[in-house]
Amino acid sequence: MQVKIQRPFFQRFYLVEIFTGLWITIKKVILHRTVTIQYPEQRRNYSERFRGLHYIKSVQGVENCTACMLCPTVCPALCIHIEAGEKANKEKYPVKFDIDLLRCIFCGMCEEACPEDAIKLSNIYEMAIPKRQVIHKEFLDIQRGKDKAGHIPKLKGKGVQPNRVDFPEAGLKVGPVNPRAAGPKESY
Amino acid sequence: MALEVLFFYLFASLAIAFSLITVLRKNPAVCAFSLIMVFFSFAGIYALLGAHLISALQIIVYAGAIMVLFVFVIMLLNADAPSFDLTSSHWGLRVATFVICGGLFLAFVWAFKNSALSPVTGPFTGDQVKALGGNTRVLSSLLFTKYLYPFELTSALILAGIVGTIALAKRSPAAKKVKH
Amino acid sequence: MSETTKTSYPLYKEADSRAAAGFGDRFLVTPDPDDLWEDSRVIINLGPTHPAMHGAFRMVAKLNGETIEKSYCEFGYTHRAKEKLGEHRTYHQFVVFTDRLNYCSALINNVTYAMSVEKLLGVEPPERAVWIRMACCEIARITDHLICVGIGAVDIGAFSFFLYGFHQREEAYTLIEKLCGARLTTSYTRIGGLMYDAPVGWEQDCKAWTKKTREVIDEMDKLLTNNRIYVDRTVGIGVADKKMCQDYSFSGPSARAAGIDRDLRRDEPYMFYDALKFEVPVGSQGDVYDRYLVRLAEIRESLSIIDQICDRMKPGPIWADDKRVRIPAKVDVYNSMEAMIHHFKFFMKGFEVPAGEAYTTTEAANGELGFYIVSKGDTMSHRMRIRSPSFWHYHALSDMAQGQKIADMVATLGSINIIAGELDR
Amino acid sequence: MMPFDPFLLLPLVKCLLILGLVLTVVPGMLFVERRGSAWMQNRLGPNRLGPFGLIQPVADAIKLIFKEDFVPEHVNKFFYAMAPFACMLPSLLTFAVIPFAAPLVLGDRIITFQVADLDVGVLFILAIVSLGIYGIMMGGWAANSKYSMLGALRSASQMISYELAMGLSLVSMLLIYSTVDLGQMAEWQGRTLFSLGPLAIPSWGILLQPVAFVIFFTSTYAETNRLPFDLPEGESELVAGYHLEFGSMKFASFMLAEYSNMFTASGVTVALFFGGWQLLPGMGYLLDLVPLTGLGHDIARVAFQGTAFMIKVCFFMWTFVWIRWTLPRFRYDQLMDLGWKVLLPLSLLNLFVTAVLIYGGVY
Amino acid sequence: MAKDGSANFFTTQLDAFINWGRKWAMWPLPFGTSCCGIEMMATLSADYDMARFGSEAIRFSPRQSDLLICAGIVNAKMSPVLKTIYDQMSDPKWVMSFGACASSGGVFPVYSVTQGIDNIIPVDIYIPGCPPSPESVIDGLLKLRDQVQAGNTHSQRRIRLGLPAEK
Amino acid sequence: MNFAADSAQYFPIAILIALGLGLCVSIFFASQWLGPRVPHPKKNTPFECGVPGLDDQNKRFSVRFYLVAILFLLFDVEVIFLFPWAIVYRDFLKVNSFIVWEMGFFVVVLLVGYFYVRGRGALEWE
Amino acid sequence: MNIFTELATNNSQPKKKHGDTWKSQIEKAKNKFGSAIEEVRAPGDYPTDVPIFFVKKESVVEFLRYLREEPDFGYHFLADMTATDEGGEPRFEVVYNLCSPEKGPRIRVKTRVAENESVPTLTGLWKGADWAEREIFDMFGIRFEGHPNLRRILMDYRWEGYPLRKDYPLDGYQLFPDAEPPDPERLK
Amino acid sequence: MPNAIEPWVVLSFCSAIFFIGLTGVLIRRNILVIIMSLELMLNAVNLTMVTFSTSLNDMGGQVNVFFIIVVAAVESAVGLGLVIALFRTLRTVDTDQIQVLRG
Ligand code: SF4
Ligand code: SF4
Ligand code: SF4
Repeated sequence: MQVKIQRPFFQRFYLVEIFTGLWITIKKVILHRTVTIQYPEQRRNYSERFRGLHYIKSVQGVENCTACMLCPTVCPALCIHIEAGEKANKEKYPVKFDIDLLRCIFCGMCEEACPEDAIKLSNIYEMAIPKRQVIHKEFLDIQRGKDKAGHIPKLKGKGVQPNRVDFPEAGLKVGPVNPRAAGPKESY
Repeated sequence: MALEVLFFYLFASLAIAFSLITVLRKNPAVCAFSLIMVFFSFAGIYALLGAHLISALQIIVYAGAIMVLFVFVIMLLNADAPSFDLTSSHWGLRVATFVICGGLFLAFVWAFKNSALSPVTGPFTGDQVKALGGNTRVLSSLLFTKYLYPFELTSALILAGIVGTIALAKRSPAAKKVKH
Repeated sequence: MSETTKTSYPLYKEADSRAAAGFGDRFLVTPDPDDLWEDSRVIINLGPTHPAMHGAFRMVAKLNGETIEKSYCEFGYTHRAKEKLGEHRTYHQFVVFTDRLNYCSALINNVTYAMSVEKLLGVEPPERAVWIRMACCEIARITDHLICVGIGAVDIGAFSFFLYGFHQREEAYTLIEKLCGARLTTSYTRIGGLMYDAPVGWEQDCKAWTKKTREVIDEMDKLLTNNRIYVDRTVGIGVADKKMCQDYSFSGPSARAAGIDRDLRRDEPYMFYDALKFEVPVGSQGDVYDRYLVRLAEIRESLSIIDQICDRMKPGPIWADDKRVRIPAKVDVYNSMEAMIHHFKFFMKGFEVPAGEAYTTTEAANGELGFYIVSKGDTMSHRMRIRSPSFWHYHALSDMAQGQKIADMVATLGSINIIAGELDR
Repeated sequence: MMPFDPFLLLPLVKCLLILGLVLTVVPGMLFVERRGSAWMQNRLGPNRLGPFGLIQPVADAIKLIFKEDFVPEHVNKFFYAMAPFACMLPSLLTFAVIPFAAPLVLGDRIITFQVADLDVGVLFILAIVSLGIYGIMMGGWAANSKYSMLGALRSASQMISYELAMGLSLVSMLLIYSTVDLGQMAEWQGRTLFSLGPLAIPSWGILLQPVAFVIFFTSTYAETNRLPFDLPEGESELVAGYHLEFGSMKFASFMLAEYSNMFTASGVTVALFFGGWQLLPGMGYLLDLVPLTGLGHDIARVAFQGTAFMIKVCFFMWTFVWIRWTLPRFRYDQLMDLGWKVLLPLSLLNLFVTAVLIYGGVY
Repeated sequence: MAKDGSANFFTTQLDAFINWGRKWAMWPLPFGTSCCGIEMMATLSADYDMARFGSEAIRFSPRQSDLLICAGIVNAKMSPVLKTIYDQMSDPKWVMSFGACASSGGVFPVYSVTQGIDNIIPVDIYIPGCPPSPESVIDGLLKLRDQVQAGNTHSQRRIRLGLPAEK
Repeated sequence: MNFAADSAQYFPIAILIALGLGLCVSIFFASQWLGPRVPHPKKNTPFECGVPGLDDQNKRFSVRFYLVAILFLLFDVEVIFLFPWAIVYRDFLKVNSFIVWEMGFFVVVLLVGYFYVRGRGALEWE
Repeated sequence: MNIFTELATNNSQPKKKHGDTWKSQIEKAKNKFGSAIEEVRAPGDYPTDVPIFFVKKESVVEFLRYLREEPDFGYHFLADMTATDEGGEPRFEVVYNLCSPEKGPRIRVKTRVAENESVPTLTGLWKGADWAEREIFDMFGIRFEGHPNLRRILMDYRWEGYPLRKDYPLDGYQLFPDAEPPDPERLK
Repeated sequence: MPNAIEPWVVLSFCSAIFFIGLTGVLIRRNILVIIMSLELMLNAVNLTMVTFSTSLNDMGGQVNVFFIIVVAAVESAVGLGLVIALFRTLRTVDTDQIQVLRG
């Protein structure tokens, strides 16, 4: 199929087309149908699949994770750092479960890989932090408090109260970046 | 109307100061911009003297067009570069010039002060001009009656100017062929 | 094809009207070159943070007045070693890197990558997966073209136009996000299948979206296509003719704008494109305006393709029936030991791809996107070469811009839609 | 010693008013530009600070004042410091000759609503407009950067090219009005051109000289460097054009100049082509309804005229915003072609036709 | 402003006022290099409209902008460019590190990628995500604004303490 | 010699200029004093998109820009003759139509110049 | 495994088969070039999707010109050009992927290069090969004889080492104090 | 302060400007500045004309100024055209060097 310039007669004059354009824009002003989502008050409806901040699912206050090391292995960003420990009943559990959020690309592969349905991605996206930190297990765990079943309530619709994750204020343990995760230090 | 005398002296001193800068500063860009200030002062003096149209023209043509051209050329030749910092070639010439010009200036002042203006005055007194519709209108009608021939001649002058500059700026096709 | 591009006008003479686009001038005299002196040339550096260079490219141009006399392009400012990473990440992990190639249409990259590994493995994804992949490709193509057309307009100063298109792209992101949970970096495909099945009612959403998009495209069309200023700015600008297209291995819309009637979806049909009805818009001159028209026409074609796909999509499995690549369902993992072991092996080590090599291409939004994978039988590739269309198009920029104004260069660059991610890889 | 005459202070008051007007219109205009463009693009624009975001310009101003005013080493310091003000000063001056309302007779005094009633009238505007170029050239040249330089050169040649067409379209208006005085022009435009039943069509300049209007209007866009003629700042090519290296209040001064130029351009357009302070249709009836006589009525008339003038000016200022966010921009050579090969001959032709028509007694 | 940290009521009030102006008029300099650049555009475009907070007046000139939004990858070749641009910006200036790549190198711990722009320039706010969704960008902007109001950013500290810009 | 009485009309302009200058000066000093000062060697370099600029003295721009200025100057002179003409046009017409031809001749001569300029390609921007 | 066994369903991969064309083309090319062709690997006996011609590097330009100009071949679309680090001796293979847009088939040409050898440039045939060769030089250090401007393209011009060689570490980061200034020489 | 000003004061001012201009013409080597100085001299003459015109109540002087302005415009256009042309061939705006190069 050939695309061609079509050159209607009117187009030879600047003014006609200019007025068409002006009409289109002024229509927008008059109708004023804004599409803006006024973010802190209104939110877009993200789907269930939205890949946001991680949390560790737990059942009856015990986290599902058995420190099987699948997620750190599969993570393409290499941003999960787990140290396994053993509980009294010989069950393994993560003593340390750090995620370098600033390295994570929210690909969801850890969730996909987890055989215990432990690590999950919530749909919280407000994660901005003023310092480069990794988040510790306690932080991932704390999401438990939100819901008995271990799910984070999904934020839906316009006008929902923001569910901010404010790192320093939440009094959470956040640590310096894992040296492995930090880049080579070069300076001028 | 002492205020006007005050303004005259203000403009005059500005003009002299800036024209000295124009003549003596090394950087041609500075020269050009101070020349613009001189033109403004002149426009002010014209206005004080009641030559309103001339005053407007002074700004439109001198400040608004001629100096634009100067500034363009300075920018174009990158005349800010050190190679352009040229003042007098010879100190002797400089001193001689100062002496001669200063002397001539004093002589002129003396002459102006001690000679009377011609007693013959024209018909256009201030009130007369006002009655005829103001400086602009009077000047305009003069231009198209008494001074018609010079006016028509200027068109030829401008044409010559156009042809001349274009010829200078653009080499003739023939010359181009020769070159290649 | 829609009315606007199909209609021909009886009084329309192509060559003449193109000449008349400028101010046809009886007094036209070819300017003589030595009316300027040699060192009045200015060397000006555009980029890498120049607004016209979209953040990551650089052009150094020798200007004669406003005209670019000679220029050279530089890039590499976003080089991220994806090819090297292909040798250090498993085939399963590598899909996240394909998102970051042409990030305006990440889904096409995902699909192409999956296809190329599947080719080496000899795995066939099931029908539903293929349909969904196709729909994804077309949505991605539209988002890509919308950005390109919009950015092209911004470069010429029409900012509002860009935002109209951009909103529709936002809506497309909603669709994509519903599908895979991310807006831009989708990582949607898996070797032999998909990350998720399409959610219920997704087809309907798609169709609603195509309907709305068509209206928006019409509006954009009205605002720009016949705008005299826009036409004057684009016709005859940044011409890449057929010869140049061959020299620089142009593909995709940029080549089609020059009149090269080639579309891999039709000429080397992969997936189910041969079962669909669509047309391939072709331009004639290969200038900025043609590229714009071709892209607009392609958006319309893609919209109709999406409609057809949505009609033909049927429920079914989304995973290939091949144990090597298949990620076991979570329920199986909890319940069966065998699945558990497989699951562990899959994620701990990844699957091995038999030795061999293949070069797989698809028609991406910008042109021929190819993955040349050499496998030595490992879980990671031996060589992961990505053939990106932008690389070849960008190469031609200094040729295309030669003798044009800098403003034209900006328009040209916008119209060939160079994406830094796939240019630098 | 002369007794002190309070009317001697009148010019000062007028000047302060004008300056105040410009300095309030500019932030207002900025606000309108930002929100108006947002509305055109289905956005909201700055709506958070104050009601409708009205305080936004205040925040901008505070930020700009308290931003580092850095003078880079590579610039020509003197001109770098001067340029913004060389740009700003002419833009403040032009409004001096534009009449806001018909003169008010107060006993034996006539109060004009115009800062200075000059003999040269419209020529003054032309003179000032021709000076606006220096600020830009100084800025581009002093900043010593290639983008700025190119922007300045573009801007300068663009402005001077369109000044010609502008001057010529002014000449054809002068032919019609046969005066250079803007107050007289406004009065002239109060005549009835023809009557459509009860509706008296005033002989506004636009109706008499539509071609001159189009030329003048286009030229004002080029003179103010607004899209579609915003090549000097042409963001996509020159990053920011001539004010690239200017930050803080220096940049703000450039902005101030640009916006007050727009204000002035609208004012001149209205004065020349839209009847100046002549009332808008319908306002005459309203004025008649005002139950005042004598001086009170006159003052009401002045208020109405001022309002009419400002309404018209606001419309044109809105047009600046409106067009900017609708049209793409020209390329440099197209722009020059338009100026030299279309508008210049066209305005000459228009002048010729006007002269012939006046000769034939049509006007 | 007193250097020993003691400040009287007036100066604190004035500071608060100035910072209020600054936080409401952060003009961004978009440094969008790759995928994140697209999402940055989305943040600036109609749907999310960062203009609501007075931050849409995009200035590409470093002299006129306040907020350097570094969106996307910064690699070894780009690092000096970023550094230069940052250095050329007039104080007070803020840096938003947008996305995983800019913040830490993200998914690319490779030979060409600078592992976080904080190796080169001081960063005031990091936004995780790859790319961060526009909401999280605005969230980051809001948090940055809080910091600006509190005077708790690198640049403001530098001004307060009279430190030279870091070399 | 008396100054023209009507030069008083310019006093408001002088006031305006003075006020404007005052504004400029206050803006200048306000930003000088109020802005912070954080020097850095790189701040002193011109913006060149972040790369070191080519340190050439060669900043000469094309002669075309200059040509525009020259043509503008010449045509501007033409325009200034038109202003007086336009002002007195109606007055003169009342007497005779000679005024039309006076200017007609003038403009025709200049049109010759205009077409010469175009013919020589001085208005081409290639 | 042979990936060219017909699959039961053929959902995803390109459907056109060019086996016969290739067969005749291989014959023809072998007759024409004889010993310049070191080896031909055709699909069926080697796991590849298209035939691979291994050509001696001296005659690779001739060979490609033949493929491009000969009407029976018509491979005038240089789809891709790259190299691989095989690690053995000779170390590198330069790979040309060609396509014949009119007829449909694709083909691959390879030439083997040792570490310090150079390959004749292809820029005379395809202008577009310029950058591809520069990239190969940048990434593998393979030199191209007669190339107009063989300099680094993706990496900084001061970069040391060749990143895509197998012995280059993945995190071999190098940082340079400032960017490359514009080079007037290249604008002559 | 006197209410009016004697014409000789204005005329002296004119001559001052004139001689400053003349000095510039004589001592400067930059041809651009020489042309500028010429403009200065022309201006001084203009002002003299206007002064006489006002004090003698004769508009002729002002009309003359009108023409002088036009001539000055054309003069500087052509003059600068020459400068450009000179610069193009001789690469300098230094009058001394121009002389040398001419010989
Ligand atoms: S989401 Fe992806 S990048 Fe993030 S922790 Fe999980 S696997 Fe790693
Ligand atoms: S994969 Fe799941 S169970 Fe294993 S370590 Fe990660 S979170 Fe824990
Ligand atoms: S963080 Fe992710 S989206 Fe952003 S530039 Fe890096 S790879 Fe692209």
